[in-house]
Amino acid sequence: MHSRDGRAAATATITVHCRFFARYADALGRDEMALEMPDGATVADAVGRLRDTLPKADLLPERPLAAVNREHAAPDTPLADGDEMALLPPLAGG
Amino acid sequence: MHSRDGRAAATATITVHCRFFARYADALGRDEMALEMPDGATVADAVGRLRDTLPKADLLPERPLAAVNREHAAPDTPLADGDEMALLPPLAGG
Amino acid sequence: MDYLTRDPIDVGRLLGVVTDDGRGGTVVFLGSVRRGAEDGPVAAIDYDAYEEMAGSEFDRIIAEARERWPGAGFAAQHRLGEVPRGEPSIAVVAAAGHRAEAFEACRWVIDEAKHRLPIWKKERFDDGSERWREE
Amino acid sequence: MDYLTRDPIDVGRLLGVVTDDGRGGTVVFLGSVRRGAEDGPVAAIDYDAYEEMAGSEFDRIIAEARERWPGAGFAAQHRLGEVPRGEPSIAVVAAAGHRAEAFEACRWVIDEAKHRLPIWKKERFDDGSERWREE
Repeated sequence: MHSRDGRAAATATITVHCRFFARYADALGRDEMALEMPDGATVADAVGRLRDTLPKADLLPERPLAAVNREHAAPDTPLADGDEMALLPPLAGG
Repeated sequence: MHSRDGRAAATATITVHCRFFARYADALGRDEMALEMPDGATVADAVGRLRDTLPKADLLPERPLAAVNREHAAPDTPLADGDEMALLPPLAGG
Repeated sequence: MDYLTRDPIDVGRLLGVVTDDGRGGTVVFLGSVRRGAEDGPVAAIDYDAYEEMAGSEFDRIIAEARERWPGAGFAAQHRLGEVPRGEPSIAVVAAAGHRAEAFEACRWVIDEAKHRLPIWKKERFDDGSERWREE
Repeated sequence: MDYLTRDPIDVGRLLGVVTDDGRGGTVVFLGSVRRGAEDGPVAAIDYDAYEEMAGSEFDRIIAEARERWPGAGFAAQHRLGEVPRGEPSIAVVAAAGHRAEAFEACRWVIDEAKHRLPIWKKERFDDGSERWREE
Protein backbone atom coordinates (compact mmCIF):
# COMPACT_ATOMS: atom_id res chain seq x y z
CA MET A 1 0.00 0.00 0.00
CA HIS A 2 2.77 2.42 0.94
CA SER A 3 4.55 1.45 -2.27
CA ARG A 4 1.41 1.97 -4.39
CA ASP A 5 0.80 5.41 -2.87
CA GLY A 6 4.40 6.36 -3.47
CA ARG A 7 4.15 5.33 -7.11
CA ALA A 8 0.87 7.18 -7.57
CA ALA A 9 2.36 10.36 -6.06
CA ALA A 10 5.41 10.15 -8.36
CA THR A 11 3.26 10.11 -11.49
CA ALA A 12 0.80 12.70 -10.25
CA THR A 13 3.25 15.46 -9.27
CA ILE A 14 6.47 16.95 -10.55
CA THR A 15 9.19 18.94 -8.87
CA VAL A 16 10.42 22.05 -10.60
CA HIS A 17 13.60 23.82 -9.59
CA CYS A 18 12.77 27.54 -9.60
CA ARG A 19 15.43 30.22 -9.91
CA PHE A 20 15.06 33.98 -9.46
CA PHE A 21 17.42 36.66 -10.70
CA ALA A 22 18.34 40.29 -10.17
CA ARG A 23 15.37 42.39 -8.99
CA TYR A 24 13.16 39.31 -8.52
CA ALA A 25 15.75 37.65 -6.29
CA ASP A 26 16.03 40.87 -4.27
CA ALA A 27 12.23 41.17 -3.98
CA LEU A 28 11.67 37.56 -2.92
CA GLY A 29 14.74 37.42 -0.68
CA ARG A 30 15.79 34.15 -2.29
CA ASP A 31 17.27 33.00 -5.56
CA GLU A 32 15.95 29.46 -5.78
CA MET A 33 13.41 27.01 -4.42
CA ALA A 34 11.82 23.64 -5.22
CA LEU A 35 8.18 23.77 -6.31
CA GLU A 36 5.79 20.80 -6.45
CA MET A 37 3.22 21.01 -9.23
CA PRO A 38 0.68 18.62 -10.72
CA ASP A 39 1.92 16.74 -13.77
CA GLY A 40 0.96 18.69 -16.91
CA ALA A 41 1.49 22.10 -15.31
CA THR A 42 2.80 24.92 -17.50
CA VAL A 43 5.10 27.86 -16.80
CA ALA A 44 2.01 30.06 -16.32
CA ASP A 45 0.61 27.58 -13.76
CA ALA A 46 3.88 27.57 -11.83
CA VAL A 47 4.06 31.37 -11.83
CA GLY A 48 0.45 31.51 -10.56
CA ARG A 49 1.31 29.11 -7.74
CA LEU A 50 4.35 31.18 -6.75
CA ARG A 51 2.30 34.39 -6.74
CA ASP A 52 -0.34 32.72 -4.53
CA THR A 53 2.00 31.17 -2.02
CA LEU A 54 5.28 33.07 -1.69
CA PRO A 55 5.49 36.11 0.58
CA LYS A 56 5.93 39.27 -1.53
CA ALA A 57 5.41 37.25 -4.70
CA ASP A 58 2.95 39.89 -5.88
CA LEU A 59 6.16 41.69 -6.86
CA LEU A 60 6.34 39.19 -9.70
CA PRO A 61 4.34 40.17 -12.78
CA GLU A 62 1.55 37.82 -13.89
CA ARG A 63 3.51 36.91 -17.00
CA PRO A 64 7.20 37.35 -16.30
CA LEU A 65 9.81 36.46 -18.87
CA ALA A 66 10.75 32.83 -18.17
CA ALA A 67 13.23 30.19 -19.21
CA VAL A 68 12.94 26.42 -18.92
CA ASN A 69 16.14 24.42 -18.88
CA ARG A 70 18.11 27.52 -19.92
CA GLU A 71 16.07 28.44 -22.97
CA HIS A 72 13.47 31.18 -23.27
CA ALA A 73 10.02 29.67 -22.75
CA ALA A 74 6.48 30.93 -23.41
CA PRO A 75 3.89 30.84 -20.59
CA ASP A 76 2.17 27.76 -22.09
CA THR A 77 5.38 25.71 -22.05
CA PRO A 78 4.69 22.40 -20.21
CA LEU A 79 6.95 21.53 -17.30
CA ALA A 80 8.44 18.11 -16.57
CA ASP A 81 9.82 16.64 -13.40
CA GLY A 82 13.30 17.98 -12.72
CA ASP A 83 12.99 21.02 -15.00
CA GLU A 84 14.77 24.23 -14.09
CA MET A 85 12.37 27.17 -14.47
CA ALA A 86 13.90 30.63 -14.20
CA LEU A 87 11.98 33.89 -13.86
CA LEU A 88 13.78 36.74 -15.59
CA PRO A 89 13.29 40.46 -14.96
CA PRO A 90 13.31 42.60 -18.14
CA LEU A 91 16.65 41.89 -19.81
CA ALA A 92 19.26 44.63 -19.73
CA GLY A 93 22.46 43.17 -21.08
CA GLY A 94 24.88 44.91 -23.40
CA MET B 1 57.73 97.30 -75.25
CA HIS B 2 59.36 94.19 -73.77
CA SER B 3 57.63 94.97 -70.51
CA ARG B 4 54.24 95.55 -72.16
CA ASP B 5 54.52 92.22 -74.01
CA GLY B 6 55.46 90.46 -70.79
CA ARG B 7 52.45 91.92 -69.02
CA ALA B 8 50.12 91.04 -71.85
CA ALA B 9 51.37 87.44 -71.90
CA ALA B 10 50.86 87.13 -68.13
CA THR B 11 47.19 88.05 -68.36
CA ALA B 12 46.53 85.98 -71.48
CA THR B 13 47.91 82.61 -70.31
CA ILE B 14 48.09 80.62 -67.13
CA THR B 15 50.41 77.87 -66.02
CA VAL B 16 48.80 74.80 -64.46
CA HIS B 17 50.81 72.22 -62.56
CA CYS B 18 49.51 68.83 -63.74
CA ARG B 19 49.92 65.66 -61.70
CA PHE B 20 49.24 62.08 -62.77
CA PHE B 21 48.73 59.10 -60.48
CA ALA B 22 48.79 55.31 -60.45
CA ARG B 23 47.80 53.87 -63.85
CA TYR B 24 47.82 57.27 -65.54
CA ALA B 25 51.37 57.97 -64.35
CA ASP B 26 52.44 54.53 -65.61
CA ALA B 27 50.72 55.09 -68.99
CA LEU B 28 52.16 58.57 -69.53
CA GLY B 29 55.59 57.69 -68.16
CA ARG B 30 55.56 60.81 -65.98
CA ASP B 31 53.84 62.01 -62.85
CA GLU B 32 53.83 65.74 -63.37
CA MET B 33 54.28 68.51 -65.89
CA ALA B 34 53.63 72.22 -66.37
CA LEU B 35 50.86 73.10 -68.85
CA GLU B 36 50.28 76.54 -70.38
CA MET B 37 46.64 77.29 -71.08
CA PRO B 38 44.70 80.41 -72.10
CA ASP B 39 43.21 82.33 -69.22
CA GLY B 40 39.64 81.09 -68.58
CA ALA B 41 40.45 77.46 -69.42
CA THR B 42 38.59 74.74 -67.56
CA VAL B 43 39.60 71.28 -66.37
CA ALA B 44 37.97 69.83 -69.50
CA ASP B 45 39.99 72.20 -71.70
CA ALA B 46 43.23 71.19 -70.01
CA VAL B 47 42.42 67.49 -70.35
CA GLY B 48 41.68 68.04 -74.07
CA ARG B 49 44.99 69.78 -74.54
CA LEU B 50 46.86 66.94 -72.77
CA ARG B 51 45.09 64.33 -74.92
CA ASP B 52 46.01 66.27 -78.09
CA THR B 53 49.63 66.87 -77.28
CA LEU B 54 51.08 64.25 -74.96
CA PRO B 55 52.37 60.98 -76.39
CA LYS B 56 50.09 58.10 -75.31
CA ALA B 57 47.63 60.58 -73.78
CA ASP B 58 44.81 58.76 -75.56
CA LEU B 59 45.17 56.40 -72.58
CA LEU B 60 43.48 59.17 -70.59
CA PRO B 61 39.69 59.09 -70.75
CA GLU B 62 37.94 62.15 -72.16
CA ARG B 63 36.51 62.97 -68.77
CA PRO B 64 38.82 61.58 -66.12
CA LEU B 65 38.18 62.18 -62.44
CA ALA B 66 40.08 65.35 -61.56
CA ALA B 67 41.08 67.45 -58.60
CA VAL B 68 42.08 71.10 -58.50
CA ASN B 69 44.18 72.27 -55.59
CA ARG B 70 43.55 68.98 -53.80
CA GLU B 71 39.77 68.99 -54.00
CA HIS B 72 37.59 66.98 -56.36
CA ALA B 73 36.66 69.19 -59.34
CA ALA B 74 34.05 68.88 -62.11
CA PRO B 75 35.14 69.21 -65.76
CA ASP B 76 33.78 72.76 -65.99
CA THR B 77 35.88 73.99 -63.08
CA PRO B 78 37.86 77.08 -64.19
CA LEU B 79 41.61 77.01 -63.74
CA ALA B 80 43.77 79.83 -62.45
CA ASP B 81 47.45 80.52 -62.79
CA GLY B 82 49.44 78.31 -60.40
CA ASP B 83 46.65 75.78 -59.84
CA GLU B 84 47.52 72.15 -59.25
CA MET B 85 45.33 69.93 -61.45
CA ALA B 86 45.50 66.20 -60.75
CA LEU B 87 44.05 63.48 -62.97
CA LEU B 88 42.83 60.55 -60.92
CA PRO B 89 42.23 56.99 -62.14
CA PRO B 90 39.10 55.34 -60.71
CA LEU B 91 39.50 55.48 -56.93
CA ALA B 92 40.23 52.22 -55.15
CA GLY B 93 41.03 53.07 -51.56
CA GLY B 94 39.90 51.07 -48.56
CA MET C 1 36.81 31.77 -26.11
CA ASP C 2 34.15 32.11 -23.41
CA TYR C 3 31.21 34.35 -24.17
CA LEU C 4 31.26 35.61 -20.59
CA THR C 5 34.22 37.12 -18.81
CA ARG C 6 34.93 38.95 -15.57
CA ASP C 7 38.06 40.56 -17.02
CA PRO C 8 38.30 43.65 -19.23
CA ILE C 9 37.34 42.82 -22.81
CA ASP C 10 40.35 42.32 -25.07
CA VAL C 11 39.28 43.49 -28.55
CA GLY C 12 42.54 42.34 -30.11
CA ARG C 13 41.92 38.77 -28.99
CA LEU C 14 38.39 38.81 -30.39
CA LEU C 15 39.68 40.16 -33.71
CA GLY C 16 42.21 37.33 -33.79
CA VAL C 17 39.39 34.79 -33.67
CA VAL C 18 37.71 36.03 -36.86
CA THR C 19 40.72 37.05 -38.92
CA ASP C 20 40.82 35.12 -42.19
CA ASP C 21 42.30 36.35 -45.43
CA GLY C 22 39.07 35.58 -47.28
CA ARG C 23 37.22 38.12 -45.13
CA GLY C 24 37.80 41.66 -46.34
CA GLY C 25 35.38 43.47 -44.01
CA THR C 26 35.33 43.34 -40.23
CA VAL C 27 32.93 45.27 -38.00
CA VAL C 28 33.31 45.54 -34.24
CA PHE C 29 30.66 46.83 -31.87
CA LEU C 30 31.60 47.88 -28.36
CA GLY C 31 28.94 48.83 -25.81
CA SER C 32 30.38 50.84 -22.94
CA VAL C 33 29.19 52.10 -19.59
CA ARG C 34 27.97 55.68 -20.01
CA ARG C 35 28.12 58.29 -17.32
CA GLY C 36 24.33 58.59 -17.78
CA ALA C 37 23.58 62.23 -17.15
CA GLU C 38 19.82 61.78 -16.46
CA ASP C 39 20.09 60.35 -12.95
CA GLY C 40 23.48 61.56 -11.86
CA PRO C 41 26.89 60.23 -12.72
CA VAL C 42 27.14 56.45 -12.98
CA ALA C 43 30.44 55.27 -11.48
CA ALA C 44 30.09 51.68 -12.64
CA ILE C 45 27.57 49.05 -13.65
CA ASP C 46 27.47 45.70 -11.92
CA TYR C 47 26.37 43.10 -14.48
CA ASP C 48 24.57 40.07 -13.12
CA ALA C 49 23.70 37.06 -15.28
CA TYR C 50 21.95 33.74 -15.31
CA GLU C 51 25.34 32.47 -16.36
CA GLU C 52 24.51 28.92 -17.40
CA MET C 53 21.84 30.25 -19.74
CA ALA C 54 23.64 33.41 -20.94
CA GLY C 55 26.57 31.42 -22.29
CA SER C 56 24.38 28.97 -24.19
CA GLU C 57 22.03 31.72 -25.44
CA PHE C 58 24.99 33.68 -26.82
CA ASP C 59 26.13 30.46 -28.48
CA ARG C 60 22.68 30.01 -30.08
CA ILE C 61 22.71 33.60 -31.35
CA ILE C 62 26.12 33.12 -32.98
CA ALA C 63 25.03 29.77 -34.48
CA GLU C 64 21.98 31.49 -36.01
CA ALA C 65 24.20 34.28 -37.35
CA ARG C 66 26.48 31.72 -39.02
CA GLU C 67 23.45 30.27 -40.79
CA ARG C 68 22.30 33.71 -41.95
CA TRP C 69 25.77 34.79 -43.15
CA PRO C 70 27.56 31.62 -44.27
CA GLY C 71 31.31 32.03 -44.39
CA ALA C 72 31.28 34.95 -41.97
CA GLY C 73 33.26 34.77 -38.74
CA PHE C 74 31.97 35.86 -35.36
CA ALA C 75 33.35 36.51 -31.90
CA ALA C 76 31.54 38.02 -28.95
CA GLN C 77 31.96 38.58 -25.27
CA HIS C 78 29.93 40.08 -22.42
CA ARG C 79 31.70 41.23 -19.30
CA LEU C 80 30.10 40.45 -15.91
CA GLY C 81 30.63 41.92 -12.47
CA GLU C 82 31.62 45.53 -11.98
CA VAL C 83 32.42 47.44 -15.16
CA PRO C 84 33.72 50.98 -14.54
CA ARG C 85 32.29 53.96 -16.44
CA GLY C 86 33.81 54.27 -19.92
CA GLU C 87 34.83 50.61 -20.23
CA PRO C 88 33.14 48.15 -22.61
CA SER C 89 30.63 45.65 -21.22
CA ILE C 90 29.98 43.90 -24.53
CA ALA C 91 31.88 43.35 -27.75
CA VAL C 92 30.67 41.76 -30.99
CA VAL C 93 32.93 41.16 -33.98
CA ALA C 94 31.68 40.05 -37.41
CA ALA C 95 34.00 39.47 -40.36
CA ALA C 96 32.70 38.78 -43.86
CA GLY C 97 33.74 38.91 -47.49
CA HIS C 98 32.49 42.46 -47.90
CA ARG C 99 31.56 45.34 -45.69
CA ALA C 100 27.78 45.36 -46.21
CA GLU C 101 27.46 41.83 -44.80
CA ALA C 102 29.85 42.57 -41.95
CA PHE C 103 27.82 45.62 -40.88
CA GLU C 104 24.51 43.76 -41.11
CA ALA C 105 25.79 40.68 -39.29
CA CYS C 106 27.38 42.66 -36.45
CA ARG C 107 24.25 44.76 -36.00
CA TRP C 108 22.05 41.67 -35.99
CA VAL C 109 24.13 39.94 -33.30
CA ILE C 110 24.21 42.93 -30.96
CA ASP C 111 20.45 43.48 -31.36
CA GLU C 112 19.73 39.81 -30.61
CA ALA C 113 22.13 39.85 -27.66
CA LYS C 114 20.37 42.86 -26.15
CA HIS C 115 16.99 41.16 -26.53
CA ARG C 116 17.90 37.63 -25.51
CA LEU C 117 20.79 37.44 -23.05
CA PRO C 118 19.65 36.91 -19.44
CA ILE C 119 21.79 39.68 -18.04
CA TRP C 120 20.86 42.56 -15.73
CA LYS C 121 22.57 45.68 -14.62
CA LYS C 122 22.73 47.52 -11.35
CA GLU C 123 23.95 51.07 -11.68
CA ARG C 124 26.27 52.40 -9.01
CA PHE C 125 26.25 56.18 -8.77
CA ASP C 126 29.08 58.46 -7.72
CA ASP C 127 27.21 59.08 -4.42
CA GLY C 128 27.33 55.36 -3.56
CA SER C 129 23.66 54.60 -4.17
CA GLU C 130 22.68 51.83 -6.54
CA ARG C 131 19.68 50.76 -8.58
CA TRP C 132 18.62 48.01 -10.99
CA ARG C 133 18.37 49.52 -14.41
CA GLU C 134 15.82 48.04 -16.78
CA GLU C 135 15.63 49.36 -20.30
CA MET D 1 46.67 61.26 -35.40
CA ASP D 2 47.50 61.24 -39.10
CA TYR D 3 44.88 59.90 -41.46
CA LEU D 4 47.59 58.19 -43.50
CA THR D 5 50.21 55.80 -42.17
CA ARG D 6 52.82 53.45 -43.54
CA ASP D 7 52.78 51.35 -40.36
CA PRO D 8 50.33 48.61 -39.40
CA ILE D 9 47.06 50.10 -38.17
CA ASP D 10 46.78 50.18 -34.38
CA VAL D 11 43.07 49.77 -33.57
CA GLY D 12 43.66 50.30 -29.86
CA ARG D 13 45.13 53.74 -30.51
CA LEU D 14 42.20 54.72 -32.73
CA LEU D 15 39.75 53.56 -30.05
CA GLY D 16 41.61 55.69 -27.52
CA VAL D 17 40.90 58.79 -29.60
CA VAL D 18 37.11 58.40 -29.48
CA THR D 19 36.64 56.97 -25.99
CA ASP D 20 34.41 59.22 -23.92
CA ASP D 21 32.16 58.10 -21.10
CA GLY D 22 29.18 59.85 -22.71
CA ARG D 23 29.46 57.59 -25.75
CA GLY D 24 27.90 54.21 -25.09
CA GLY D 25 28.22 52.72 -28.57
CA THR D 26 31.39 52.37 -30.62
CA VAL D 27 31.60 50.79 -34.06
CA VAL D 28 34.87 49.95 -35.78
CA PHE D 29 35.23 49.02 -39.44
CA LEU D 30 38.39 47.32 -40.67
CA GLY D 31 38.97 46.69 -44.36
CA SER D 32 41.60 44.04 -44.96
CA VAL D 33 43.52 42.65 -47.91
CA ARG D 34 41.73 39.54 -49.20
CA ARG D 35 43.45 36.64 -50.86
CA GLY D 36 41.05 37.30 -53.79
CA ALA D 37 40.37 33.89 -55.26
CA GLU D 38 39.21 35.14 -58.71
CA ASP D 39 42.62 35.98 -60.17
CA GLY D 40 44.94 33.87 -58.08
CA PRO D 41 46.19 34.45 -54.58
CA VAL D 42 46.99 38.07 -53.72
CA ALA D 43 50.16 38.25 -51.62
CA ALA D 44 49.88 41.95 -50.82
CA ILE D 45 48.40 45.20 -52.03
CA ASP D 46 50.58 48.21 -52.60
CA TYR D 47 48.52 51.31 -51.83
CA ASP D 48 49.48 54.47 -53.66
CA ALA D 49 47.93 57.85 -52.84
CA TYR D 50 47.81 61.47 -53.84
CA GLU D 51 48.93 62.03 -50.29
CA GLU D 52 48.49 65.79 -49.97
CA MET D 53 44.89 65.44 -51.11
CA ALA D 54 44.04 62.14 -49.39
CA GLY D 55 44.84 63.54 -45.96
CA SER D 56 42.74 66.66 -46.44
CA GLU D 57 39.90 64.74 -48.11
CA PHE D 58 39.73 62.34 -45.15
CA ASP D 59 39.68 65.39 -42.89
CA ARG D 60 36.74 66.85 -44.87
CA ILE D 61 34.84 63.54 -44.63
CA ILE D 62 35.30 63.43 -40.86
CA ALA D 63 34.29 67.10 -40.53
CA GLU D 64 31.09 66.37 -42.47
CA ALA D 65 30.42 63.32 -40.28
CA ARG D 66 30.76 65.47 -37.15
CA GLU D 67 28.12 67.83 -38.54
CA ARG D 68 25.77 64.95 -39.33
CA TRP D 69 26.23 63.25 -35.93
CA PRO D 70 26.93 66.02 -33.43
CA GLY D 71 28.58 64.74 -30.28
CA ALA D 72 29.90 61.62 -31.98
CA GLY D 73 33.63 60.90 -32.01
CA PHE D 74 35.55 59.72 -35.05
CA ALA D 75 38.97 58.32 -35.81
CA ALA D 76 40.18 56.90 -39.11
CA GLN D 77 43.34 55.78 -40.80
CA HIS D 78 44.36 54.45 -44.22
CA ARG D 79 47.58 52.51 -44.55
CA LEU D 80 49.80 53.17 -47.59
CA GLY D 81 52.59 51.18 -49.18
CA GLU D 82 52.64 47.41 -49.08
CA VAL D 83 49.91 45.79 -46.96
CA PRO D 84 50.25 42.00 -46.68
CA ARG D 85 47.26 39.74 -47.25
CA GLY D 86 45.03 39.53 -44.16
CA GLU D 87 46.13 42.85 -42.67
CA PRO D 88 43.89 45.93 -42.50
CA SER D 89 44.39 48.74 -44.99
CA ILE D 90 41.72 51.03 -43.54
CA ALA D 91 40.09 51.54 -40.17
CA VAL D 92 37.17 53.77 -39.24
CA VAL D 93 35.93 54.22 -35.67
CA ALA D 94 32.71 56.02 -34.75
CA ALA D 95 31.52 56.41 -31.17
CA ALA D 96 28.12 57.86 -30.29
CA GLY D 97 25.58 57.96 -27.50
CA HIS D 98 23.78 54.89 -28.79
CA ARG D 99 24.48 52.04 -31.14
CA ALA D 100 22.17 52.97 -34.01
CA GLU D 101 24.01 56.26 -34.57
CA ALA D 102 27.41 54.62 -34.18
CA PHE D 103 26.59 52.02 -36.86
CA GLU D 104 25.20 54.62 -39.26
CA ALA D 105 28.05 57.05 -38.75
CA CYS D 106 30.76 54.41 -39.20
CA ARG D 107 29.09 53.05 -42.32
CA TRP D 108 28.74 56.55 -43.77
CA VAL D 109 32.41 57.38 -43.24
CA ILE D 110 33.72 54.17 -44.81
CA ASP D 111 31.38 54.57 -47.79
CA GLU D 112 32.52 58.17 -48.33
CA ALA D 113 36.17 57.19 -47.90
CA LYS D 114 35.85 54.50 -50.57
CA HIS D 115 34.24 56.99 -52.97
CA ARG D 116 36.36 60.05 -52.29
CA LEU D 117 39.91 59.21 -51.17
CA PRO D 118 42.47 59.53 -53.98
CA ILE D 119 44.06 56.16 -53.30
CA TRP D 120 44.84 53.31 -55.69
CA LYS D 121 45.89 49.76 -55.26
CA LYS D 122 48.29 47.51 -57.11
CA GLU D 123 47.76 43.84 -56.38
CA ARG D 124 50.83 41.66 -56.05
CA PHE D 125 50.13 37.99 -56.67
CA ASP D 126 51.89 35.00 -55.18
CA ASP D 127 53.58 34.40 -58.57
CA GLY D 128 55.23 37.83 -58.44
CA SER D 129 53.07 39.53 -61.10
CA GLU D 130 51.27 42.74 -60.28
CA ARG D 131 48.33 44.75 -61.56
CA TRP D 132 46.43 47.96 -60.82
CA ARG D 133 43.09 47.02 -59.39
CA GLU D 134 40.18 49.34 -60.09
CA GLU D 135 36.83 48.54 -58.57
